Formats: sequence, structure tokens, C-alpha cells
Amino acid sequence: MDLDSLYQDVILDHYKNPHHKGEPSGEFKVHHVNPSCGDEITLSVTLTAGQVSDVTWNGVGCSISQASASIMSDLVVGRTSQDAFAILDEFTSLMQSKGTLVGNEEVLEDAIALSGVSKFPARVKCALLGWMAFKDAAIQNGAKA
Amino acid sequence: MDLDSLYQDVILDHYKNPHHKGEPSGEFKVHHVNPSCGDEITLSVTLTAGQVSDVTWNGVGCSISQASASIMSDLVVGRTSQDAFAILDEFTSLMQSKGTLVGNEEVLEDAIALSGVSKFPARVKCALLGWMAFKDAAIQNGAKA
Amino acid sequence: MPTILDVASIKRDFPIFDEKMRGGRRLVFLDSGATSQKPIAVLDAERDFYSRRNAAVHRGSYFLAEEASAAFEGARQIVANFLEVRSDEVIFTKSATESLNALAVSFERTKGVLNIGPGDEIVVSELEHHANLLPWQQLAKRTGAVLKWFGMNPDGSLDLSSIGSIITPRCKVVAITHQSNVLGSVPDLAPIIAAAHAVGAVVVLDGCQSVPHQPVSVEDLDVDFLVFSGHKALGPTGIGILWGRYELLEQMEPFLYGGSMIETVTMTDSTWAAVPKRFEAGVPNMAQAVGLAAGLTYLKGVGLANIHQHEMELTKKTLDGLLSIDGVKVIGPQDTKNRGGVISFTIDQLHPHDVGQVLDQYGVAVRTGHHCAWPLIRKLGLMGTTRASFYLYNDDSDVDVLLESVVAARDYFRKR
Amino acid sequence: MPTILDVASIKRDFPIFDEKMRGGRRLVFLDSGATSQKPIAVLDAERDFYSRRNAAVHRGSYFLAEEASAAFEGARQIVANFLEVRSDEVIFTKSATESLNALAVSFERTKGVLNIGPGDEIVVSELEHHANLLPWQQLAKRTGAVLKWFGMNPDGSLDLSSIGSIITPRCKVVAITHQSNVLGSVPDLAPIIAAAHAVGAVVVLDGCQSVPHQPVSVEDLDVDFLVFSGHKALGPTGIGILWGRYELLEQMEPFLYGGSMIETVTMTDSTWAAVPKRFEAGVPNMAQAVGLAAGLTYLKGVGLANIHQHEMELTKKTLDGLLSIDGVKVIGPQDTKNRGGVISFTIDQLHPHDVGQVLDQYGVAVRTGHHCAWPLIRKLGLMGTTRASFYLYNDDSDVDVLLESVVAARDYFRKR
Ligand SMILES: Cc1ncc(COP(=O)(O)O)c(C=O)c1O
Ligand SMILES: Cc1ncc(COP(=O)(O)O)c(C=O)c1O
Repeated sequence: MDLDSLYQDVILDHYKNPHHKGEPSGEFKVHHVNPSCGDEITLSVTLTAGQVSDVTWNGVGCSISQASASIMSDLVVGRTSQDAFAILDEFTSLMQSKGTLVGNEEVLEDAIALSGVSKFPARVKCALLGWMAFKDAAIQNGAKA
Repeated sequence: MDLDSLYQDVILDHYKNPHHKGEPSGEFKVHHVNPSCGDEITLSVTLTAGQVSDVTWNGVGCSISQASASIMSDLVVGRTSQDAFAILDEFTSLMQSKGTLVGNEEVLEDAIALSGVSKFPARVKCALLGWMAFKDAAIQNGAKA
Repeated sequence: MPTILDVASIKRDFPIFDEKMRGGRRLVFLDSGATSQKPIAVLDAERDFYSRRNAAVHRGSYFLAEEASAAFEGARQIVANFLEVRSDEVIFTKSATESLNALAVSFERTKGVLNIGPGDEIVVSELEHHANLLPWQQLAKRTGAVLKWFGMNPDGSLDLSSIGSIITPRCKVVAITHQSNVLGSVPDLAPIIAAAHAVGAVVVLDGCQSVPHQPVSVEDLDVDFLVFSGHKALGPTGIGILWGRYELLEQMEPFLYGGSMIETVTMTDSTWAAVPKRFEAGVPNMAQAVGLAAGLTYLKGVGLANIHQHEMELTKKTLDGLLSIDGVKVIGPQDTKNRGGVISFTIDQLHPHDVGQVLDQYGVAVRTGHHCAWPLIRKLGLMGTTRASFYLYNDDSDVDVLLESVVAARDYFRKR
Repeated sequence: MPTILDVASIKRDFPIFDEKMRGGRRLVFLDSGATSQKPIAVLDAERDFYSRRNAAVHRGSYFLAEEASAAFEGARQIVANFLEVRSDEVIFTKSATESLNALAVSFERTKGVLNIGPGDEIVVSELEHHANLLPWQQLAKRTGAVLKWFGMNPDGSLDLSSIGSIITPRCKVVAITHQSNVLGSVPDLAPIIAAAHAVGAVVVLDGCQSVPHQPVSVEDLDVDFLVFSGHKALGPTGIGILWGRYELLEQMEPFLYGGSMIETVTMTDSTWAAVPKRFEAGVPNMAQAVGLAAGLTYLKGVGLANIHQHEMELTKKTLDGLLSIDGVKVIGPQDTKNRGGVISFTIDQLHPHDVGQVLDQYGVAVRTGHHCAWPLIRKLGLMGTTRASFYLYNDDSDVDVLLESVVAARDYFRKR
């Protein structure tokens, strides 16, 4: 069943125990929604000397959107914003690949587990919700896209 | 060719020499248009003691609309408004019959020549333009429909 | 279970059921609340129009134009017969959404009693689809009118306890759904309509979820306007209906301006054609009108009362099934009273998207999320629901697959 | 006469040409200016959508809904490629008429530079179809804006002599046709567009008569918005396009409110989705979008430049023929300069309706009357014209029948 390729254990782990989830307290806080299902995320980013020193997010959503936000937070914290954006680009390409890309595990680490999502076009937006919120908040924070 | 059944000589005669055409001067003057082609008619009716004593009309339009207004005027002048409306009803049924009715020549006289119009649905409105204007003006004049 | 409809033979009229879903599964289509599937009769009617009668209606006097006009006006007559109304009261729009927006904008532009301006009140309910909330909400914002609404009870009915303070003499319009597209619940309309008319307000009924599924009489309901969408009634996409009482339509300003809706035009001024043309600017959606007429004819052939009874049998079986599955909650009416064939439910703490994904593996097509009725979902304190909705082409075995897949969804996430 | 198109083979793609007209005559369809005929590819694309991929787009996460969304968004991409624009700048409406009304209403509702309010100026021309006159005329009346226009010369060109007093710094919008639907004349747009942009106004181009018939580049023309109708471009009825520059669309308020165009909704407030969804409320005209994409693909296959050249050859032959018939007057441009394949003419003092009736006996389908451009007809002092308009499926023999029937019409009424 295709389902297991979508719902890998890593995803359900992050879903059950999301990282960096909490009340977003940074100065640059954004609120994104996925209007077709009503999923919402509030996220704040703290940049210190060009580095992502903190990401905190809160929200409601499906396992994919929650796990993806959690994985994303792990990935970007501690990186320069350039590096973070590079990961984001890699991840976006993977999501939009309709199952044709496998993704670079070196770069994407746990996010590789989300590669199955690309075969379910209606879920791609779920996976990208947190990432887009991060990008938006970082840019408002002064990071260059 | 069907065309001759549509454009009978009576029609072209009335078209070339329309009766009761002139500047409408009665008190109750109406202006009707056929918006799909832009044909227009202005028409006034004078009622004297329940009788149609005068109809005057002016306007632009195709041979069918002009001839029909002319024939109608001949028919209704000198009648009681009830009789005029009865003729109008007879004529309307004939026009809407899609070629299935022949029409009562006793009642319709020259207007029988318009019976071919009923086979050309797009032209029915042309034939009815003057008649509808008459009805409208007569009702405004106090005649009962 | 015996049923009143011969679903096997109905299914054969709908080519989509020959398609294979993910994993080669057959299609268990339980999303007719969103859009219906199309019988061959509808596809053929549209194709026939394009292949044999296509020309711009009302504008040419040549043979094809006459044929096209006859087809288009014939379609209007079929819709009118279906609704048991006058054919010049039937307006073709592109969708129920457009029909509702058209009313809101026309009321804004119309002078006189129908005008909506500062201080006037508009009443809706918490059950409404966005299409019957936003046009009124935004109209109120633009004009200074006041938007009021009936609250929803947890069982999906409306709280009518303060009807007297909701519908006041300042009320101009009550716009309300005939059936919730989320919960399937049918609000108690009679007192609302009576109260509206008592204060001289007009009543707009959103019939999207009722007209395709059961006999609906505007006469018996005593409403002033009715809207529904063609694509939910076996018809093509891109067509909706706006019905209104002639005496009201006659007073109303156009919504769209352009060709075929005018009487006279100069550079600075225009006057309008009679109803219904006044509300059909431009070359209309001719083929879609003809297609919708074919769809309604098909529905009439099967019988609306039969369709309703059939759907209620499926609804009963589904409710019984869902209510007996541990972890599953039915949202809204728990039995078949005051409801139609639309059922919302949740499973454990699962997000509806995740539920839908598992169901999809079984070929089950359901809608998940807020169903374009976000205020209703918020009121229930949910993130969304999973919604199954029935139509004439569904049968018992569809319900069986649904129930099987619901259990599978629960277990898939429970065990991990 | 040799032509660049293989019309015989093109005609075979259009089932309507198998039909018999009055008296068993073949169809000589010269009314593509009103609506085009449909190739099998378009009929098949729609049917395929309904039979294999039909579900509500953007709302479901099941297999069919994914297929439907892919088809719909794929269609958007095809339209975008056709226009050589970004796909998120392409908005599906129900018609050009709706597209133009949408702009007028959106400008009314939008705050900021795009807003149209008291004292603002809107510029059109005397060439306009009602669809590109009335929305602006009525917008001016509602808001207190001022409607101004370029006058038309007898040859169908625009009088640009007082351009500086027509387009002033108070001008917000210039809405103008790319080609007259009555006379076929193509106004000199470059100075108008330059003047509009010089004062910061936006330019709306009515491409109904150009986009289906020739290569049109919004880049080269430097316009800000473009509209056209699907049904005139081989596509289904019930679909139109509104293209706009993203930076402008982004600032604009919605035209219709409902499902799928929102970001968040409460009972009292809403925010809007990104462009283009913001402008596509409700379940969209999915099958029509897919059908239009097939139509545009067909046109691209034949080649827009080829189609234009072909039509101009037919136009030349027709002009030569008409101008040599005693009693016939060509209205508008007398030669092939600055015009497209639309020709208006009159015969003696005959009313166009009577002319059209005779032509109909020959199987010739032409439009007669004011062609939804009444101010233009009045300006010319006419009661209307007879209009022949060409497309890729017309050939020399169609012109021959037209000319023969024109002589017959003249003689039929002359001799009596
Ligand atoms: C120049 C022009 N503009 C606008 C329109 C309106 O198009 P539609 O009726 O398809 O909305 C037409 C066609 O009727 C046209 O020829
Ligand atoms: C109750 C209700 N109202 C309005 C609508 C809007 O219909 P459409 O999207 O076809 O315009 C829908 C369906 O989406 C509905 O279910």
C-alpha cells in the first residue's frame, strides 16, 4: 500500500512529538493558512548575526503539515539564512516533483521522509505550509531570499 | 423558395406605402424597440367613446415590422378596443404557431399575409413590434386588456 | 437491502464509474455534495448542441441561430417545469455562487424597497456555505447595512429562540440554506420565512444541497428567490440558476452589463431589457443550459422523491454503521430526522486530511476540511470533518466500502 | 485561389459542417464574429473531463479531485502559454462580458491608486461593443467618475486629434477594443496606450475579435489587462479569460465572493486568497477551461499567423466582390489596411434583417442589426448593417456563395 510510503515512521514520530512547537514569541511572527482545509500555523524566527537562532511555531493541521513544520525547524535552526533557504529550495523541488525526484538526503535529512508526499498533489501544500511560513518570517526579519 | 411565402406582395406594398405612418400626436404615445436589431416604433392611439378613432406611428425597421404596423393600423382603426384586442390575440397566436396555424382571414384580413413569418422564429418579434406598441398605448389610454 | 432505485442500471449511465482509482480500486464516489457525476445524456446533449445547433442566441436571424435560440429557451422551459415556476423567472448564471452575488449586488444597486443601505438588516445563519455568507457580509460592509445571523445548535439545527430580535422591521433580506452542506441538517425554515415576510423582508433560499436531491416547491416553501448549481444536479460545470418572483425581478437592477441585456444604448445612457434577459449579459452559457436541462430531465425520470428516499436509506445504514465504530463521532444530526444525505464525522483525534488519505486508498472519494463553511466548523470547535454525501448512483456496497475504510483509517493511525 | 490553410481538412474537424440548412443547403458560416464553431478536439476534451476526471477542484484530496485539479490548472497553463504570460495572471471567468464587468466592479471596490471614484476619468471609444461600454458607463454613474471617449471617423478609425484633452491626468482607466466587431477596423492603439501610461492610467484591451484570429502580444502592445471569450476561440460557451499584470491583480478586490477565494472567514470578516484564486469564487467552470485549452491548442496547431493571413485573403476577395456589386456599400475600411476579417455592408435601402433573410436561403449565416454596438451604428446614421466574419474554416467557395446571395437579395427586393 502506497500509504506507508506517505506516512513513514519519522513523520508520525514528529507528528506525535513535534519539535520547536510552542508559543511563537519572536518579533517577526507570521500566520499562514491553507485555505482549502483550514490548517493554520503561527511561526516566529529569531536571526542572530545572520544565523537562525530560534524557530517556534504553533498551529493545527494534519500529520503531514505538523511533521513537516517540526522537521523543518530542526533543519534550519543553527544555520545561516542562506543555508536555510537552500534547504527550502531543495525541499520545494522535491515536493513539486510528482514522485520523480528522490531528494538529497545529505541536505534534507529527516525531510527525506516526506518525499512520498510528492505523489499526492493535494498534500503538497500541507507539507509546504511550515516552510513557507518560515521563509516569510525570515524575509520579514531581514534575511535575503 | 420559402421566401415568397414570407414576403408576400401585400407585405411589400404596405412596406413601400405604409398606412397611418406619420408623427404620432395623440396624448398617449409609446416608444417600443426590438433591442436585438434596433428597430424602433413610436405610436399613439386616440380612443373616442371606447372606439379606436386614430392610430399614428413612426419608426424604422425591416419590411416585416413596417408592413405589420401598417396592416395593424388599418385593422384596428374604427373598432372598439375590445374588438381590436381580439384581433391582436388572434394575430399573436398565429405568429407563435410556428407555421401550424393558418389564421382566420375573416378576422385578420391583410394580416393573413404575415402568416409566413411564424415559420421564421427570429422574425416574429418584428411582426409583433407595432401590435405590442398599440396594445401598450391603448391600455395607457384606458382600454381594458 | 432492497432499494427503490435500480442503481446498477443507473451506474451504467455514468461513464466515470468505468474508471479505476488508485491501486486499481473502483470508484466509491461519496462527494456529490461538492459536485455530481454526469450521465451520458448530459454529455450527449451538450455535444449535440455544439455539433448541430451552435450559434449565438437571440442575435441572428439565420437558421442555426433560430435552432440555438430554440434549444436555449427550451432549456429554460425545462428548468421552469422542474421548479414549477414561470419560465421568465428563470435566470441562467454561471453558478449558485454567482446567483447569490448577483442578488446582493442587484439589491445594492436597486432603488426602492429592495435597496439595501445603511441601517438595513440582512439575516443569514451559522450554517451557511461561504457562497451564502460572504456576498451578504461584504454587502453589509460596503453599504453600512447590518449582518445578523441565527446561531447553530450542536445538532446542526438553528437556535430560533431569539427570532424576534434577529428578524426585526429593519430586516430587508433573509438568506438561508435549505440544507447544510456540512452536516446535512435541514433547518426549521417555516418560522423564519414567516417572520421575514411578516416584516416585509424577502427570503433567498440556497437550494444547492436540496434541489438536486428531493422535490422542492418554492410555492410551498413560500420563498422569493432560489439558487442552485447545475454541476451538483447532474448538469455541466459553468451553470447555475437564479429563480425569483417576477414582480421582484422586474424591479431589480442588472448585475452584469453588456450585450443582449439592453433595450437602448447611447454613449451616456442605457435602459434594460425585460426579465430574464436583463440578467443575462453577453453570449450566454448556451450549451451548459442545454446540458443542465438534460440533467434535470434525467432526475425527473428517476423521480426526485425516489432519489430522496434512496439517499435516506443509505444515510440510515451509514449512520448506523458509523455510530457503531469505536472512535468515530458523527457530527450533526445522529439520526435520519431533519436531514439529507450528507454526513460529517470525525475519527479519534485524526485530522480529516489523514482520514481522507486512507479512504482514498479504498477508492472512496470524500471531502475533508471545512467544506467552505468555516464559521460552522469553528462553532463546533473542530479542525474540520470528513464528509460523505450520497446521490442516486450510490448503493449499499458503497456504504460497505466506506465503513470498511473508516475502520482501516482508525486502525492505521491507532496501531502506530 | 491557393490558400495557406488546408480548409477542406479543417472543415472535417468541425461536425457542424455536416448539417443541412434551410432548403437542404450546406452551411456557409460567416458569423464567427458572434461565436465560433467547435472542433471535435474541444468536444472530446470536455467529454473526457466529465467521463474520466470529474470532481470539484482544489477541494478534495482524493484521486479524482487531484486529476480534476491537474486538468484545470493544466488548462490555465495552456492559456498562459498561448498568451505568453504567467499562469497565475490568468483568471477564468464565464465570458468577456464578465471579465470586463469584473474589472469595473473591482476598481470600484479597490482602495488606492486603482480605485475609481468621483472626478476620476474613464476613457472608451465609439467603437466599443456594449460589453466594453456599459460596465464603464454604469461605473461612472455609480461613482461620479466621468466617462470620456474617442470619436470614430467614418472609415472606422478613431479620431485621435484631441487625445490630450481626452486622456488627462485624471484618467484612471482606458478600456478599448483591439478590433471593431462591427467594421473590422483596428484602431491605432499605440498613441492611446502611450498617452494612458504617461498619465498613470491602466489600459484594458478588449481582445474578443483579435485574440482568436491573430498573434496578440500583451508585451508588445503594452496593455495591463486583456479579455476575450472562449466561445469565439473554438472553445465552449460559458468561459472567458481575464488576464492582468500580477502587480495590479494583487492589489485588487474580488468581484465575486464565495468558496475557494478566501484565506480565512468568520461571520463578520474575511480575507482573500492569492491571485488568481481570489477571482474564481465557487466551483469553477472546469470542463469549459479544459475545452478552451483544447481550442487554443488547435488554433496554435494551425498557427495564428496563418489564420490571420488566410482571413485577410478571404477579406480581400470579399471586399473586391462587394465593392463591384451595384447597390452595395461596404461600411468602414474599404480595403485590407488596418482591419481584420469582419466586413459590414448595406444593400440599397434594404433593412439588414431583410437582407439576412435572403442570405439564409442560401445557407449563409451572417449577423444583422447593430451588433451590440449601437452607438457606433447611430454615429454612422444607419439602422444596422449586415456583417460577414471569417475564420479558419471558411474558404473561397464560402465567399462565392456570399456574393451570389448578396446579388440575389438586392434583386429580390428591387424587382418587386
Ligand atoms: C468586441 C467584443 N467585445 C465583447 C464581446 C462580448 O463577448 P461575450 O458576449 O462572449 O461576453 C464581444 C462579442 O459578443 C465582442 O465582439
Ligand atoms: C450549500 C451550498 N451553497 C452554495 C454552494 C456554492 O455552489 P457553487 O460553488 O457551485 O457556486 C455550495 C457548493 O459548493 C453549497 O453546498
